[in-house]
Amino acid sequence: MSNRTTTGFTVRVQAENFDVLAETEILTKGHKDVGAVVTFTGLCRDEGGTLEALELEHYPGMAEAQISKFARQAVERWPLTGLTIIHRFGKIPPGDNIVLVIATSSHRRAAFEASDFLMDFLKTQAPFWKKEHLREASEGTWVKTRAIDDADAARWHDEKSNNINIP
Amino acid sequence: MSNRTTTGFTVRVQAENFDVLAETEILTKGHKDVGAVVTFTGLCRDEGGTLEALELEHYPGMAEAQISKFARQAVERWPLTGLTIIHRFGKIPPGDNIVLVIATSSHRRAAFEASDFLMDFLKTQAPFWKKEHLREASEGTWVKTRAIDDADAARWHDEKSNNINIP
Amino acid sequence: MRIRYFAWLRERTGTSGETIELPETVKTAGELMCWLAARDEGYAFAFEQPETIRIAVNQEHVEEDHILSGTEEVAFFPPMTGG
Amino acid sequence: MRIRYFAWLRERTGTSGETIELPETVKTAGELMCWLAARDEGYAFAFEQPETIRIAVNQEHVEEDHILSGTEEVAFFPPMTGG
Repeated sequence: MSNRTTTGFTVRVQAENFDVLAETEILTKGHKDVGAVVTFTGLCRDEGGTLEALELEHYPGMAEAQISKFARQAVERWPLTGLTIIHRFGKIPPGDNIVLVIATSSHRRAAFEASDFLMDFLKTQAPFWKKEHLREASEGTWVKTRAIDDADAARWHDEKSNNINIP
Repeated sequence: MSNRTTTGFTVRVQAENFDVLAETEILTKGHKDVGAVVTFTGLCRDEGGTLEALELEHYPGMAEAQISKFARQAVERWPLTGLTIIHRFGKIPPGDNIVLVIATSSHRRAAFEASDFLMDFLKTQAPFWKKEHLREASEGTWVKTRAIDDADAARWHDEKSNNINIP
Repeated sequence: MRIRYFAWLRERTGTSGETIELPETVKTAGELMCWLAARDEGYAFAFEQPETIRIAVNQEHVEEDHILSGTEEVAFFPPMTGG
Repeated sequence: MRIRYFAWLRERTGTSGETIELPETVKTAGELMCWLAARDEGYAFAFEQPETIRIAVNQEHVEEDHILSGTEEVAFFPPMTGG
């Protein structure tokens, strides 16, 4: 649609924790066209002390492919200078990182909107499933989807572009 | 209006650089109700290599007061668990930090919206003025306001609340 | 054809994946769910509400009426809760 | 009354601040701008487009018609460009 050169992006799906500072510096050090850095970090809440751990199951291969699809849509839709998305899987205790989105751009609106957009789609369209293990229960419980997350994702359809495909 | 206890916040106006990681950890370490951390970092762009430095003038006292006013509006409007705003002044070379907003919350939407809101108001309502010193020019030039920044700030009037006062 | 199950579909079927020979009568992803549900109690439980189940074919989301011919991998899973 | 100037208002007036005795005839912030503009060329240049100038009284934004009585500090500055 546009003949602007689109920016590359980094997508990783991993069991290990990530380092927000190190990931940010990769996108900013020596990149003096960057005026705005938005980072979103999703953490495991302890649910008022009741949660033992979250267990994150994912579909290897499809997870990376889906996240990369949204990342591609984001760099096509917004004039970003850099984009990194990392999503963890496995058992995650309260207080630990789950997901990271870093978007950089010359001006702030692009970085805010792109990271907001990506989180909405990671919540509802990337093949990850959360199971809550509570301190007081022997069996884990699969986390239910929230209607608000679908509503959030739907916001990005109404305006500007048609290049987002939700099945 | 609501009887929810509002969260405190930290506002600093300083010449020195800030440490995004250290500031983030203050809001997250030991706070296991935090599910979402949004950080916005505004950096000095080099404007295609033409910029020597930005000079940021501010109105001491009023700068802190205005930022605190917006911070108070943000913690009243969104269910945040923490909020830190730091704005630098003085001479800032390309690649250096200018401004930091960190908003934490249980769910992501509050953290995204609050940080987005605060940046819009910092851009247009906090008493700071930027002067560009170019490599090739002996005289600095005051940065002009951008109509888009006023439009961005106006977004927050249309919905939800009337507790934002722009003169 | 390779079939994969995730989250509570994996738990209810008792397997994370299997390879099946697709019967001639099963054309679509929806028909495959019906056919699987008829296998035993665990599969019946897994597929008791097919409208809540998401389907991916060759790692792309598809609908129930998706034609399976030429498919290498079908996955069944609940609505996603990542992020 | 303390007056403060920022950015190009500071440069054009040649001062970052001064203390003045408010004349009886000057009631509002707008009238104060007129009165200051009449002082000399630098002030005239600083206040040549009063509609572009922002005003703060005791560190709160006010409009041109703001009554100055009881004011300790008035500040004049261009539209802000922080963030």
